[in-house]
Amino acid sequence: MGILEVKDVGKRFGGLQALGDVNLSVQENTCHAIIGPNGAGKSTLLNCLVGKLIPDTGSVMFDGNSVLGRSPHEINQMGISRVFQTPEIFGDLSVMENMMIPLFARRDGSYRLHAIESVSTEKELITRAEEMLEEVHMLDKRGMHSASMSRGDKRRLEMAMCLIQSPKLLLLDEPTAGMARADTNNTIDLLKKIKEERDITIAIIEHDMHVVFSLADRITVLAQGTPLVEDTPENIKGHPKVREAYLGETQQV
Amino acid sequence: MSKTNLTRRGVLKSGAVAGAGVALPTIFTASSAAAYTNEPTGASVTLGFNVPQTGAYADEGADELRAYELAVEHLNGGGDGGMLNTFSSKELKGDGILGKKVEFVTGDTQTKSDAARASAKSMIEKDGAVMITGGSSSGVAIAVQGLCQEAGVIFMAGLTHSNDTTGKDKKANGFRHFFNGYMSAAALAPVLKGLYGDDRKAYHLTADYTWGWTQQESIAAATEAMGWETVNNVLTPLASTDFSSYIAPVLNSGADVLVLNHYGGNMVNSLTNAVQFGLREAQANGKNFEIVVPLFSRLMARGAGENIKGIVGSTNWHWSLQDEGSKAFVKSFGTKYGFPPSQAAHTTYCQTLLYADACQRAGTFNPCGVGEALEGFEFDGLGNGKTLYRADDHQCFKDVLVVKGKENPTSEFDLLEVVEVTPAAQVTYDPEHPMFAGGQLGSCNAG
Amino acid sequence: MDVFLTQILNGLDKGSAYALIALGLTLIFGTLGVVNFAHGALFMIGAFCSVFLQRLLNMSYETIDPTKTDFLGNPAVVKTPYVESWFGPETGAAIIDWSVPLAVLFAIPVMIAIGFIMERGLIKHFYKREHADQILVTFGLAIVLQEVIKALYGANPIQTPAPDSLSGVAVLAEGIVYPVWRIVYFFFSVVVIGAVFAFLQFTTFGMVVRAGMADRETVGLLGIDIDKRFTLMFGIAAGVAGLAGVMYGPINAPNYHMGMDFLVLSFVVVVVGGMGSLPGAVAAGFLLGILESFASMTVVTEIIPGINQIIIYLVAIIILLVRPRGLMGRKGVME
Amino acid sequence: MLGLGKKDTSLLLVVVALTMLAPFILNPFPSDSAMAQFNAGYPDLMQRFVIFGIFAIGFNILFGLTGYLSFGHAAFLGVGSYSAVWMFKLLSMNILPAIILSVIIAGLFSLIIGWVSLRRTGIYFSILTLAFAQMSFALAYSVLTPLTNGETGLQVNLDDPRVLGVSATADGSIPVTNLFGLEMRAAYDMAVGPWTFTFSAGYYVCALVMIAAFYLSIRIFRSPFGMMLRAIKSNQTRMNYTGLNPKPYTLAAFVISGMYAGLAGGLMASMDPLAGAERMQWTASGEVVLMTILGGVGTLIGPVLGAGLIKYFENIFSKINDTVLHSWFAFLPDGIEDFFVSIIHPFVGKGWHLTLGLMFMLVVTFLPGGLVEGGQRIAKAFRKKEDDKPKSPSTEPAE
Repeated sequence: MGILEVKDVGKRFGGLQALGDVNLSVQENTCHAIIGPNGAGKSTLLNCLVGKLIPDTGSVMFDGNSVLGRSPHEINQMGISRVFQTPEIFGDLSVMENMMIPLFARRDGSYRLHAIESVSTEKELITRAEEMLEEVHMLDKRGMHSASMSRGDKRRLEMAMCLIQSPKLLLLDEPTAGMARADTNNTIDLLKKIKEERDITIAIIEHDMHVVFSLADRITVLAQGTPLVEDTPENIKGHPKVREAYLGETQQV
Repeated sequence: MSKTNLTRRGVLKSGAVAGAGVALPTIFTASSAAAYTNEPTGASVTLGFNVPQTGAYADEGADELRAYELAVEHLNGGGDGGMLNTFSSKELKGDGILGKKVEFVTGDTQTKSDAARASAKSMIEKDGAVMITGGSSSGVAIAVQGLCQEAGVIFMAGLTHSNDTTGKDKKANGFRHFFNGYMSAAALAPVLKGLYGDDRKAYHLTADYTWGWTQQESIAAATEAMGWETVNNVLTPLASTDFSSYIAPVLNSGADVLVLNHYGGNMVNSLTNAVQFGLREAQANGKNFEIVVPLFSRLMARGAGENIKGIVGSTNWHWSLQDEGSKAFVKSFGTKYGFPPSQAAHTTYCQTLLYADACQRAGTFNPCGVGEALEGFEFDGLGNGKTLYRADDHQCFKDVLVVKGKENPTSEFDLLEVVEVTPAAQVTYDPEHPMFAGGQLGSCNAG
Repeated sequence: MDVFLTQILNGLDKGSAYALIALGLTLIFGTLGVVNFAHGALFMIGAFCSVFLQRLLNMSYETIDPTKTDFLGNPAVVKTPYVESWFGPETGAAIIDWSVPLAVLFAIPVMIAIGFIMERGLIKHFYKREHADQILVTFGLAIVLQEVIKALYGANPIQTPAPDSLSGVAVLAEGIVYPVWRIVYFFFSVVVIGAVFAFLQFTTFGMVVRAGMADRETVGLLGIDIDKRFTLMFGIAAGVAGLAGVMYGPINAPNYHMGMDFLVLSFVVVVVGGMGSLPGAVAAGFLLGILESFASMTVVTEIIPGINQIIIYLVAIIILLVRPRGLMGRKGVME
Repeated sequence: MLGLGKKDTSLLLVVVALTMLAPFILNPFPSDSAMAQFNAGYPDLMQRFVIFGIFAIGFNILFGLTGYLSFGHAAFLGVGSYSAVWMFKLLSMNILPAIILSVIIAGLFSLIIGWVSLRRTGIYFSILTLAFAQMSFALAYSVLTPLTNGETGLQVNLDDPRVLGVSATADGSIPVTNLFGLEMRAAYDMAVGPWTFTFSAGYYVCALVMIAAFYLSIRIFRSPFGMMLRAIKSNQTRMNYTGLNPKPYTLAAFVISGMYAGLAGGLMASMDPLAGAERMQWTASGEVVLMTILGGVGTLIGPVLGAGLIKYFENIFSKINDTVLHSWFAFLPDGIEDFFVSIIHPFVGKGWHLTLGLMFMLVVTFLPGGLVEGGQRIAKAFRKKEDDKPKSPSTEPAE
């Protein structure tokens, strides 16, 4: 049994079958990549996992519990964190505050009326936030207004915000899209380090094959809403169906 | 100017605050103890004119203010003296009140009870006003009257027509010269009977708030007593601007008279709409359809324009009256401002004079003394014939005018013609009349 | 049944005014993204265009008529409008009689000019600002405009009657009489609404504006100077509000705060219709007008006392709870 | 101090000093001088300053932190006032139970309205709140008159039961509101030379309540809860995907600010036992929005400044009439005097709305962050000067 079990998931938008009978099993402490051409249904699948969309058919089990019908914040509280394609951070808040919020969410649950306590007295959480910022090399930017940072910094911040929650499953939606090569490599290194140091499962949607093959333990190729193949990176590389459906027409590995 | 607080007794009663006063350094001295709120100690006395200067009644407010300024001028011996010369009481000599020069402060009620009270409070607390007067709606008048009772100053109501002002909400420190809903009805009913007969079916449109209700209750009772039937009474929201949906059903309702218990903007719009729907020319039950507007004002009539022609209503006073008092007032007002005064201007001018005269007669500005002087005071020469300030409820009883929109006005001011002057006796009611019952004057409060 | 039909007419009539005001408001929302609290004031200024024209046409020279006296007993001053002396009493009187329809012609350039000035002089500095700032500045402007009108024309309503030939009642069917001017108003608003839609639908200009409403940045990237067009749209929106005001004068006499009276209502109409949707605004205007008329019927108020006081707001709440973006709102506009 | 940071403590101390010394600060002109017109140090206006300050502080907790623009907050103020007056009518003239009931009832009322309205965001939310408030106003003015006394407003009467007090005092008057015997209208006048300063018991009660309310709002701003509210304003998507449920946070903020409004309403009724329906009208809701924006949205002190400025205009400028104008310029030759009077005339007295409107436009155009930004700019300008002279001590700018 994998930590994430997707069974026969289907989703229609009007006349369009976005997903049809997707089956997917992500094993604990692995990195599982989902690739496929544009419109293959990658984002729809991801949205079904985090509660943004409810699939028409099938089931999604995480850690033995169904996620269907739960709202995004409940699913996060189950241990799934998501990094977005365009960074979703609290732009009006400082970097440090961006880090504190997920810590509070982890400690206090999805809602607590802590209106009288002061943020500045939470020494332990502050220390943890600082350590995490250190890890992503952003400690010097702790007081910065986060909306004014570069796109790369915003991504790293978002990643740090997700990691500080120590999720069981980290969902990455094209974490390197639009990044320069050097930044991409930094991100790969960071993710590798995380994988090694923590007990964490990663599911990643990615276009950049360099990233995929650097990180993934297993790869699922999605095409027209259904999984084409699922295998190790080595086998995927040589798979004729994949070349035909996807790799051949987009980019060289 | 020495100011006193409105709550001397409050201080003395409360040890806590008195204690705080003792702790102050000796160079600070408390102001001298006064016998009543804002006792004037200098050479002048301050009156507070609290009128709507913004909002829908701003024009009425402006006219009231003109009258107040004229009254102050006359009290201080300026101008031609106006109605001071015709007033039956000859106490006022044109040297102010009790020898003190009359000064005034003005404020904006915004036609909201809250704002009106705030404005009145600032006049009492900051400017040391010893009397508050003004207002152009009953809600405001009743709210400010309550405040003046608490603060210990006299309130001389301006334009307020609700029965409640001197009915269930009457106060010992409050006095009303203006007439009320009951009096309008009592004056109108016989005239309506004479004009339209005693077999009529009336349809009422009523502004859905306190004044509207008391007005409607009064007029329905008076017309039913002479044989009319009330077909329907429809309440209209205050915020309405378009009355078409209330007017449209009238013609097919079997009624042959429409009574518009509206005032101000509501009245202008509902009357305009009624005329638009052809009600003035319509026939019903084999008779000419008629429209009645129980409370008329010339300023509003001007807003209603042509629509007012032939419509019957009542009013407190009209500039075309030919008694000496009215003529004197119109002359001095018209000379100063270039147009004739409205009924709002008239009532506020009278109130100022009546207050000043009462102070003069009582020999004091103490509200209790002034109140006593006003209670049961009979006077003449202020434009409404012989008038009584009744002691039981502080309401003036005087002749009521029944007027009609003029068919061929000769000028922009000549909009209403007086159909009948209903004598005071006919509109007098028992102080315990059910429409006025439920309140108590209480005792006068001097602060 | 007659009563029912009459109330539908009333509803359509009220709805015409709501729809016209809401249409302009939505144009400004949709194209410029500006919350314009001064829109009601534009409606009011429109109405005062006809007051102004009426006063202008009634400009008179004065002669003293010793046979009459004024209220003070002095010889009376008789006023003769210049137009009557220029064109003869009959033609002159006819011109004055038709001052409201004439004011429509007068108001179009005036209102569009006011719209331009407002947009170029003030509103354009607030495109990038927060909605809260837009509310404050346009509310301030609305107060200033209405106070200026009050200073010029006073606080009491001023009648701007319809021409005599259009001011009677029309018998539409047995038992249904309806004021002619209200019927005129309804058709007038249908024409104006139709013209605005046609303009947006069938002209290139309109197409660009519609594209700009949908996605401003992209249109800007195409090298089209969207700002100039949006300025013009502001002028058109002001013009529509002004026309609604001019024609409304004979229905209810204009006063200086009529804009504020309509402001809240027109916002409700726009939001119920759905942000950014012109058809939504028009539909909501008519819908709320008709419901308001029905709610004022005695049979209804007998069942639910006070319903006529709150119907608009009640309907707004229900619609917004059932349809999150109003009747036809687009996703993501001012949510 | 008190669990606040250094900057917040000094801000709080400044507010405490300003409110406690208000009778002096607001009466800078000798009482018989021409400038006395501008004195605002009389009990009623001082009370209004702090009461509307409380209202705006509460409103800012919702609008400033979460960005949800409520256009119906006056309804809670009105409900608070009605509750308090009913307490005065039924229980006693002691303001404590009245204020407690106001806060509770306003809290319940805002819980219901908030629960429904918060299903929508943006302008849809604003219109929902507006609709609820307008319904409350319309009904209070008409159908609910037995409960609200409609147009006139709910007042205390001589024949009210007042089970824990007296219906009427020995001399036949309505008893006055008090706090365990300390009458709210009690006042003490202090004459210092030509100056007169009035110390009103009611004002100091209101001021202490406002200081407490202000302190609480600082705590909320600096708390995790306050941070969550700002996070909601910033990015609701991220909020959701961080495992936080925005709904209870916004609802809590809505109810807290509703209770602040109820507190303000209760205090208002305690200072002047009357509750009018206009308090619930949209214009009243709009006023608190304007106060907050004018002062500075999301800042601690801004809403209080905005409230003060608007109330000052309403009460001081509206009372300047031509007679006052002439007395100001009396020293000038007649023609020039008339000229100045006629220039200023349209902006004061009955034209005070015009001045207010112009001020809104000017402030928002030139000071996008409201009055607080104005203050910051001045502070900055001073600091620049001080940088030239390094020896002078620098002052911490109030937020």
